[in-house]
Amino acid sequence: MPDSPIAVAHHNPELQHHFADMEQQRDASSLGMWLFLATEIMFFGGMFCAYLIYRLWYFPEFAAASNSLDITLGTVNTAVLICSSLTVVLAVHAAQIGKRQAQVIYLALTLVLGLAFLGIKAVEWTSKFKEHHIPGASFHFEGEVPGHPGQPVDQQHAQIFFSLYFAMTGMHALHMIIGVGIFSYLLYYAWRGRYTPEYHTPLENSGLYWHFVDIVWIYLFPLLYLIDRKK
Amino acid sequence: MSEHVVPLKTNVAVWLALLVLTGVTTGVAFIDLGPLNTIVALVIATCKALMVVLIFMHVKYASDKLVKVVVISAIFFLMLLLGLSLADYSTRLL
Amino acid sequence: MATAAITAERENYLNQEYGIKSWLLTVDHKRIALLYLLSITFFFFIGGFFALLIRLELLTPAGDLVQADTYNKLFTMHGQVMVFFFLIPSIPAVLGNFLVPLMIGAKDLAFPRINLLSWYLYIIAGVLMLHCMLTGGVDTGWTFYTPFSTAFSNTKVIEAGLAIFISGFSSILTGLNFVVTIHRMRAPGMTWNRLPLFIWAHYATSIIQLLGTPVIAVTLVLVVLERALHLGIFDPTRGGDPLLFQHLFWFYSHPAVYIMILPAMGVVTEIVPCFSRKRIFGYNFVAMSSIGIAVLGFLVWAHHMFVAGISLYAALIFSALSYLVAVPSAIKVFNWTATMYKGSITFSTPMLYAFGFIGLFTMGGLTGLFLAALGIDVHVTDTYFVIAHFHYIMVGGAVMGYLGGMHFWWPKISGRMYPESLGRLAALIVFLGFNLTFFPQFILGYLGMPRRYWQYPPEFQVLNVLSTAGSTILAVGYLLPMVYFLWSMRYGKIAPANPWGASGLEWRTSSPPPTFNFDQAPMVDWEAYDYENIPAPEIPAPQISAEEARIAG
Amino acid sequence: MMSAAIFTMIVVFAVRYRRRKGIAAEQIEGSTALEVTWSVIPLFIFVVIFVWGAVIYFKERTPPRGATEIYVVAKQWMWKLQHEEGQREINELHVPVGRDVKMILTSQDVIHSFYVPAFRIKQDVLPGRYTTAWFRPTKAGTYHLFCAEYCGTQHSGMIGQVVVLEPAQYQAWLSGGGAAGSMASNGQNIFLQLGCSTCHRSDTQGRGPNLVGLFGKPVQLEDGRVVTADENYVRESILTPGAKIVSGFKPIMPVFQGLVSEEQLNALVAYVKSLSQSPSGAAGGPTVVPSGAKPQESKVQ
Repeated sequence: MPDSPIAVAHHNPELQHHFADMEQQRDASSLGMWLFLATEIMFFGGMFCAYLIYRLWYFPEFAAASNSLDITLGTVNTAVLICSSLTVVLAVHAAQIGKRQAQVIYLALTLVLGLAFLGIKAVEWTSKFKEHHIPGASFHFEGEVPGHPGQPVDQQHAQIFFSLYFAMTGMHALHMIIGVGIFSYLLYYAWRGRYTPEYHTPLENSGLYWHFVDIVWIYLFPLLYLIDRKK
Repeated sequence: MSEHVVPLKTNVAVWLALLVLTGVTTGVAFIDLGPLNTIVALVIATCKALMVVLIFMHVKYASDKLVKVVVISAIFFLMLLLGLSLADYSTRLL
Repeated sequence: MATAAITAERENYLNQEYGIKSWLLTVDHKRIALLYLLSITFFFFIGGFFALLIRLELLTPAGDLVQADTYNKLFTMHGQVMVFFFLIPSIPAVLGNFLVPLMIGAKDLAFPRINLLSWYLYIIAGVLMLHCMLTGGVDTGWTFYTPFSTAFSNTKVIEAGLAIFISGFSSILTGLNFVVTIHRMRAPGMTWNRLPLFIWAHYATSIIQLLGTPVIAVTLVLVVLERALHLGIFDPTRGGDPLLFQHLFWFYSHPAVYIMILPAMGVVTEIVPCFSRKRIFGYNFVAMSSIGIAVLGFLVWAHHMFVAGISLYAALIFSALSYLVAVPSAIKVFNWTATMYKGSITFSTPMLYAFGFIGLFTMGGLTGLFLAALGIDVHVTDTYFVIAHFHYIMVGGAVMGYLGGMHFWWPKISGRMYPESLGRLAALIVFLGFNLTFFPQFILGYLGMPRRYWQYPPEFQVLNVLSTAGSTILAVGYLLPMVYFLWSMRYGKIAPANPWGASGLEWRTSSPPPTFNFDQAPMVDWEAYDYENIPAPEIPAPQISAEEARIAG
Repeated sequence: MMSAAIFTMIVVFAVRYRRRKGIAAEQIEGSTALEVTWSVIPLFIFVVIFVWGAVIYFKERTPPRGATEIYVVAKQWMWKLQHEEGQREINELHVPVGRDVKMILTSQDVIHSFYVPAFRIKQDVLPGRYTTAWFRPTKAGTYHLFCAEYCGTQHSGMIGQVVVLEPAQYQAWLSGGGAAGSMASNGQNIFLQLGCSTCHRSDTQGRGPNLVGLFGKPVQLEDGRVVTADENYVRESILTPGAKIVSGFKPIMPVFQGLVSEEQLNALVAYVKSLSQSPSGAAGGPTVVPSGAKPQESKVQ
């Protein structure tokens, strides 16, 4: 689709009938996305609230259970997600300056990084499964209270940590999966050349979503992986 | 259009800073700072989050104050949830 | 009859397209509002049917009409259906959907397709809820308290939880649409302080929907996970704390009360000035009190938990904060009253409902003050006093507001007038039936009858019989408007564009409005509630002219 | 009342200013002074009600010293009550007129609520911890006891009565019951059976903390916190000892979660409490009070 760089706003075929002009449409979508992210903050907030309270109650068990998580994979995953945030930024940037090919490349990279994150997460979960760290009937956690060698931790309190761990990372992964879906869609339309300097709102808003999911992980990482690591 | 194009340099700088901070937060976790450990981890996470929100998500450049209001009020209400719940838990005689 | 049209029937949103597909795939906010109207009316009568069965069971002290288990399911599903499938969507999704774009001079909501999606989510949730009811139901109480809901109940908790989870998304999307629309879609000249207060109320409501609903969504997810996988987050035998559930639940469910009542307040704020022919008293204060209620409403949730085992100090804090939220509510009541002062009042049906609203809401609000007082709450919480209190707010307040609004805007929605005298009669029946049903419950609660009781000591019987009698009257009062609204769609008088001489922008387009709301893009250059410059209609409603003329003459 | 005032105003305005031919409404913008007045005055009234309610609540939540203690275990769908003296009751509670009665409540399954309308008390009964409530009956008679928190199928059947007796009748009732020893002495038996006494010795040589004089005192924990040894602390320390390790001791105590019933737990708590009462008054208290341990906070029995 050959884009004329000086397309006049109200002639844009992407303008929906009930908006006066492209700017109104863009402002509305962007505000809508931010409001949605506000609801997401509260959605994760409920789990953060539960986490906060049990962490205060059962600190030794939380520390012990946290130490059983794989810190290398956790750190790598954080880096992977940060890189994917950069590629999203670059994709939006490419759309802003009207470079279709760069858009496609960065979107594809984002997808790869997103899938890499999910892959690493799956590896972590699998090992948790093998270690019987999945809450439920076969839950078993052998660990000592950090700083108190020989003191076994309370099984049930450790189980609460893992319940929250799986609930929070699971919900985060679900958001990642949705994000991967959205970005596949974007990739297709970017390849078709739909996003132009005048109209790339979907790209921008999906970018906001992706960054938000990244931010959630930025908090999950220290809260879940880095409790009382000092030996 | 009121859109602001962030220069590539800024974006890459933020990305590098985020990676460095990730390394720092993992490293610091192994140093015994007492209760400061948690605080340092959260401060670093907040710095990272702020960078993402302000630069990657363009809030710093938003011409419209509304987006800032939305972000701040969401955080405010989250703090209400956490704070007022703690008002109960921290004063229970258990 | 009235089928003889005054003007040739012009094209409007109702007759522009026909066929089931034109409704199910519509993105027109007005049609979606009607879809909501049909679906919430359906759920309202289901919930009402449960309520009648509950009242019939309580006619006698013994548990004789239904089994204990059935009774527990009845009150649970009455609560869930009424709260999540009727009250929360009622005014916002029907009247709000219809009126928000009209009142601010927009062609549609900002996201028409998301608006349709939110109706479909509501329907999916509703179907799931119906399936849950028909295949056994749920008996946890609408509050889902743990560990009963997670570890002890043998009923379909997961299904009901998911249904409410999905309906929550519907509610979030409606709120999101409203906030964006109000911010971004106002007609030229429609400044913030020219907005109708109905819009302000919906704006405040939407804030709560956006910030509160996600918390109950995640809480229900945790309940469902805990029940399915035995996570232990809320289970004391696994180290969890059941009170954490209550905190998270009420963090949403208390503000949710304001989701239900704020839009009704908005409706009343439109009706009172119109039928007093007067500018609203203290516009800024009424507008800000809506926002104040929305924000302060988030600070008070633990007043549902004063005897639940929370700390003494937390109880003191939450009790004190609870009084703060009463102030903006009081401001509203005072302003409505002051608006009538030196007005020129007509007792049309919407105004009668508005009177009912103000009176009953005041009763409900003031008894709320007793509940917020720690010492009294200990005695009356979890008794019929609480039941009466929130029904005064929810039924006496929200439903009265909803019915008042339906009458007020029915000419705009349908293009027809409803029969005024029947309308007044119904309003009277609802008011009397309501008070007879719920006033005895205040006394019952004060005497100590706990809520959710299937059988009760015989000394409470007299008051229970009164209450049951009232509920049947109330049922008639609710059926009546449904019948004459349907009747009026065919036989009602053709409504003029502005039958009440009201000031809002929605009255400056034809009734029913065209698909894109206005034939010409509106430009606002007048203040809100400019009743000084709007002539009152000759006689409030065309078809009661004879009666009115007799009284007036 | 305020509601009455508002109703009157509405009715008066509605009648006085009903629509009449030729009289137009008078437009009034609003008045900030008036708005402030009708915000501040209610706020002032609210503060008064708040303080009034808070004072009552504070009294209701703070059991007086020296109250008779009743241990209550709620379960679907009955109340099991036990007196300090050992009498057990189901769905019925006998208490004397004029004595403070403190209920120590816990649940075996879901949340219940102990509600006696006549005494204006209501307290949720939670599984996994103790809550307390107290009252002082002033008139002999029989009063309803309800469960006020929905607890399942027979929620409305979980009712009972509180029988308030004159002191003499109460003494007769007490001696008539077939109590097998006081709660504290039962607790002592369990304490010995479970082998608690091998570590928790009444001297400083034990591997566990000395429990004599412990109850009601602050305890220094290993992690630096200081907690008060109340009923919930004793309960938690029996069920999940690892949660709060006393400073200077090793975390070697086995977990008793699931091994003792609620009733046994109550008896143990009553026994630990009795170790802190003056030896003369405590039934089943320790036979030897070590010279080092000063019994304190003796309760008037």
